[in-house]
Amino acid sequence: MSNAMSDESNTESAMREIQIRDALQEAMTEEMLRDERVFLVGEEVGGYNGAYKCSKGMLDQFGARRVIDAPIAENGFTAIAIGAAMAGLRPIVEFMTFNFSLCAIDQIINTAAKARLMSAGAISCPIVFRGAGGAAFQLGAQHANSFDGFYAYTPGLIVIAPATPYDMKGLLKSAIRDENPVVFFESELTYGKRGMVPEGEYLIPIGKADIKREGSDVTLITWSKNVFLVLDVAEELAQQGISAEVIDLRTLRPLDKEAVFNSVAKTNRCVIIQEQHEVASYGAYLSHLISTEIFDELDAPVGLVSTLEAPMPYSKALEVVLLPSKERIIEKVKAVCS
Amino acid sequence: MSNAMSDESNTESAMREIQIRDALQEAMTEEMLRDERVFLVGEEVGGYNGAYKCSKGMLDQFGARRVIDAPIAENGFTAIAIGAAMAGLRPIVEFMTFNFSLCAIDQIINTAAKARLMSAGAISCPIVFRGAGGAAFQLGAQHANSFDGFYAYTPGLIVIAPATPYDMKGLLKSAIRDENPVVFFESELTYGKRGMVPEGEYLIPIGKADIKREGSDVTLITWSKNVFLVLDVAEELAQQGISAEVIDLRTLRPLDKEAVFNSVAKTNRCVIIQEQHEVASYGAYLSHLISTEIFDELDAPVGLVSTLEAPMPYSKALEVVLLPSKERIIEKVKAVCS
Amino acid sequence: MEQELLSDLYKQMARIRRFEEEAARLYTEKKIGGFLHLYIGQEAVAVGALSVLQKNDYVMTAYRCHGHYLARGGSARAGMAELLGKETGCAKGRGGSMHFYDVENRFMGGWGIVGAQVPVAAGLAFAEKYKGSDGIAIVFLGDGAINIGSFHEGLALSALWKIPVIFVIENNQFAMGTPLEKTAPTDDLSIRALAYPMARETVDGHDIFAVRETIFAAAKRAREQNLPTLVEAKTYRYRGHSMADPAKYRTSQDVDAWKARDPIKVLGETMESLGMKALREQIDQDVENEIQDAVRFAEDSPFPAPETALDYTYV
Amino acid sequence: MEQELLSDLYKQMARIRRFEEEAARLYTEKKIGGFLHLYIGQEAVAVGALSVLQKNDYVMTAYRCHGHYLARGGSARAGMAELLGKETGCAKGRGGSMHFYDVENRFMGGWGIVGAQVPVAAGLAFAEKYKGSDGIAIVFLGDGAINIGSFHEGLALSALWKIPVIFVIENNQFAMGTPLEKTAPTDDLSIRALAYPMARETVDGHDIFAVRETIFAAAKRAREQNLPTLVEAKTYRYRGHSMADPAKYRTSQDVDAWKARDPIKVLGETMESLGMKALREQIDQDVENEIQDAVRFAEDSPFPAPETALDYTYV
Ligand SMILES: Cc1ncc(C[n+]2csc(CCOP(=O)(O)OP(=O)(O)O)c2C)c(N)n1
Ligand SMILES: Cc1ncc(C[n+]2csc(CCOP(=O)(O)OP(=O)(O)O)c2C)c(N)n1
Ligand SMILES: [Mg+2]
Ligand SMILES: [Mg+2]
Repeated sequence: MSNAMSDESNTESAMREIQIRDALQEAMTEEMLRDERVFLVGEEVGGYNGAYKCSKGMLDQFGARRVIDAPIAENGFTAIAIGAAMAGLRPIVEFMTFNFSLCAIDQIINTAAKARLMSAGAISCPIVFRGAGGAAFQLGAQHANSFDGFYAYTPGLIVIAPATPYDMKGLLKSAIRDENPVVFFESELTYGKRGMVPEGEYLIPIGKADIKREGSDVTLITWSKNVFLVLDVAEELAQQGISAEVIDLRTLRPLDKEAVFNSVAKTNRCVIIQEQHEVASYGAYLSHLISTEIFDELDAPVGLVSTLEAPMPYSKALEVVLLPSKERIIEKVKAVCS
Repeated sequence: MSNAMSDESNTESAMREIQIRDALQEAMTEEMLRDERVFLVGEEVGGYNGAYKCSKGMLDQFGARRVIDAPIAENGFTAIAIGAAMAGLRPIVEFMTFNFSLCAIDQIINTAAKARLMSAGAISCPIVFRGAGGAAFQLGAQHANSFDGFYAYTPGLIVIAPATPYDMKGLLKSAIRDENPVVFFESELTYGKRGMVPEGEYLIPIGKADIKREGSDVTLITWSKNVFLVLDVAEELAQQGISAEVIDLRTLRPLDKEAVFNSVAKTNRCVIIQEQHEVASYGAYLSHLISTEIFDELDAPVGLVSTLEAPMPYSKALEVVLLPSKERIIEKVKAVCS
Repeated sequence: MEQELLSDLYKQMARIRRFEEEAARLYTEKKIGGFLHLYIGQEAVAVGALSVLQKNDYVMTAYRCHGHYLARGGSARAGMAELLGKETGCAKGRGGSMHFYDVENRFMGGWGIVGAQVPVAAGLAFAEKYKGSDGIAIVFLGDGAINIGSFHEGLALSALWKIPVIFVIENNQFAMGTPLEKTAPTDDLSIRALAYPMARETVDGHDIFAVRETIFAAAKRAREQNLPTLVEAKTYRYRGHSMADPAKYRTSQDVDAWKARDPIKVLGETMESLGMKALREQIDQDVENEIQDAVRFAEDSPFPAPETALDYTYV
Repeated sequence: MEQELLSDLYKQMARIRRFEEEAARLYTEKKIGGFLHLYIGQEAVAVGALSVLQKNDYVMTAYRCHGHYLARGGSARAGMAELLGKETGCAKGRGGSMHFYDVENRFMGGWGIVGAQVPVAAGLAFAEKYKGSDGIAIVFLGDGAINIGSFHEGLALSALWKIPVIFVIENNQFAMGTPLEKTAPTDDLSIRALAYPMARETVDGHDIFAVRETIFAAAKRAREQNLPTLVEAKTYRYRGHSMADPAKYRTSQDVDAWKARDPIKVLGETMESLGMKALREQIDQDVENEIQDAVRFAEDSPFPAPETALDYTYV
């Protein structure tokens, strides 16, 4: 992936605490200041400062030419941004949520992801599609889809799904500088989440997982907002005498196989936690890789905790049953560790 | 799945040889004669007898009220058919190929698949989406997509991908009678494929895999047109002294776990062959299930042969490299069996 | 007769208004989760339109659906219970605020993807025509829904296939924080119909009688000639897009200008001027009782049982 | 001067005609795989339209793309090699018949999903405006593409955002086997533009000079006022939808009626009547040589190396 420097590019600078929405706004703002070709388009990104306030102040700073309020026409504004990328600009497309990206998925998969191959490299499509994926609280079935697996399936796309403010900012900046089309997943539930980021500029390389907690008994692999849930679980497991290593994939495509395999080779046990249904899911693919490529390292079958196999019901009494929960994760970890 | 009788419903009747396109036409015709609520809509299904002649003669037989030529508006005619299903009809929607279903996927996933859950059963959506999936010869990147994994991922949908004329007819009839939305995959390359079907009416139950060849050394699992490729491979393996059992899943969702597990428990070795990329694929999910749920039955890691990770190039010199091939399958089988 | 009509229309609008005011209260008490989009201010559109339709006509709308559900005869109890995610809800707690259903009354929801309901509703009407019934479909959408592909494909195919359907754009001037001019560079949204052979109308959505006339004529065209109509009803939402939206993108004067012509207030005054003051007060009381009863019912109802979480996915 | 123009236009049309006649032959010899959609009969549209554009204008079309590629200056050698799937092709054998590219000449393909190229092309024009250049985009689509969402969203956003783009519907009367009346109940497709603030034109696609005038005016509107235009060019494809289509859905009389006005024949006759007979024959000979050379080049070229199958997916 072009241009992405290593984590070390920031060891000097002092740290400060910000929310994820600010991390995203800073990443976009810095890149727009750095590169005139970068612009932001999406519903409510301008006058409204973003449905989740991730582009706060950007219309005032950059004007309507570079911070563009789009009407509700995902297919249309996505395709226009793709065309603009083919003509040398570097668009950032915000989907209010990735649920609505389904209205534009043909353009993402059949145009953006394939333009380079079909033109034998004559056309590139440097564009970032970003927004919230997965369920928030009680938004009902049509607003709780997890489509990260659809995009991760697609050759030609890069798929990033970070958790922390630090990773969000550093990876979004790398995504904007990347020459490939990038699908970047956030979460409605964590835009307000706080975390430390350096004062100065930094980038995080695409395709590198991060060990969010070291451990020796079992490897817990996850991504996106579930990193926070899994870190809580690891804490609880520690109290119960189980030392869990938590791997945050950060990038789904390309996968950091090495980081995953090294950790599992160390712990010999592994549980994958995903907010996706199980069939044809990314987590099942991870389980397949681990189960087949490092078969001999495993002391127990890989564990997989997924969203249950039904559309998301509205009632909180039911939503909690479908989503991965502390209880279900701990149960699975114990099964794998026994 | 409602209404689907067992394979036995035809033991009496004499057999005859027909092409897959005829099997599909017979299934639709029989069901339209049986049930006034069934109708067919899609591009070129009427006057043109179907882009691949799967609805030959149906416009003449049933008239324009029930065999409806649609303009190119996949989202629109798919949604209209979905609405008609909600109002008590039983539409069959033909996608010229499933590549174009991406323009309608929001309606399939967010409307058809979720209507029952969101209305707590008050609305059902008995509809069949059928057409060709996967690559044909040299159609280029945008016409060679495999999206069966996207639909198999989706709770609320049934996904069927048969291979033979016999299975196509029996399963399409069951699909049309089913109360759930069904996504039914065919293949451009096999519409002319011949096979025996009974004279009389028969149905094949949804959710039942079929052992297409018995064997003892290794289980080869596949579906759709690759069944034919894998049967050839099995023949070749036999000559080399490897006895392969070939499982044709026929239905991807719901999966016939029992058939798969029984076979692998017998052979203790397994190779999955799919025309899907590997990441977040259905085949990787199968591998995960086998590797984790019957871990102890395996004498070797599960083998997976997939389409390589790039959009499909046009040139035949490259297309053959990406698609699953005899050579790649045999190589994988030998690795698993050594 | 005339009196009965006025009281009916008034009552339906008042039910919606009070239902949603109570819903807003319960939302701030965190008893309702997710998004809550209020219809307050637009009542005359749903009530006027649905008051001239038949029992065998289908009704569909977007996520701002409480008003249409109630106007079509949906029960306040089942609606309120749905908002609280209870098993006694109109969708047994599975749907939520954006997905109300009352299939007996042919109210088919309640959909969350902007514009997607447009061709689906055309399909409901298609089925009625296919069956040879005289039923039609009416579908409501927002001003924000006129650019998305589903809207155009739904109109194009309905015109091409002569489907008996009415498309009603409830132009409440905003799509979330997006003012109309950022959605379409025109203030006549009905021109979108010019691209297809169909009828078009623009109507004052605060004038319930004008809405009735317009929809009655459109229904007649649909029923008798299978001719679709695109109707633009100019209206306004008094509240934010959803409870989460402070609606800073407009002034209170803008809102007050519309409130001055509030359809419930206006119709109430008309009733009084016709000597129906007592009747109006009686209706207000009945509505109050109905809504309070609905709230009690909803609060007292049980949540769905966890073991039913996977129900209603397949038959 | 005038002579030069006539010869140029004639030569471009003749190149396309002969290129595709040879392609058809190679297809029947199984040297070309996949689908092969021929542009034969429609040459005046692409040649006329592109003859009035600037170097910095972008061109995009659907899968029936050989004509636009050649008219924009694409090499016959690279085009023919592409059809044969050779490494020397205009897309190194990766694109194929439906996906020709010549990015140096700003010919951006060659797309297979009906209508999808419409908003993408608007994006190319958007970028030129963003950069402050005076470049515009022109995008060609078929009569079958006017119902799909991408078409409408592309038009709606281009009008709303004042994007300098020209949309050309090449109405060749059929979408595969679907006659126009099953696509739209009108024979004026330009009315689709009435839904948006944009210009619209209808032109005889067999009259290359009329096409030039229409597109020149549309380009001026785009360049000077950022006003998009929807152009309907009435034309005809002499061959089937693709080589696989016997085109039984029309009579040979229908085809002959259009062939009688064949733009290449007509322009050739004009040239002769202007005393340019010798020049015409010279051009025919040059074109013949160019195409024969292209075929030889394509046949002699190597296939891509198997180990490059995964190239060009990522940078
Ligand atoms: C396809 C799609 N894109 C975006 C959204 C997010 N969204 C929900 S409501 C809304 C605004 C809709 O405004 P309008 O159509 O005018 O309806 P109103 O809310 O005014 O009733 C948006 C952008 C969505 N639900 N669906
Ligand atoms: C979205 C989509 N649906 C269906 C197809 C299959 N298809 C390819 S060409 C075609 C007909 C298009 O006709 P028209 O737009 O008139 O273009 P023409 O072939 O006449 O140039 C169809 C249905 C497709 N490529 N894309
Ligand atoms: Mg609105
Ligand atoms: Mg055509």
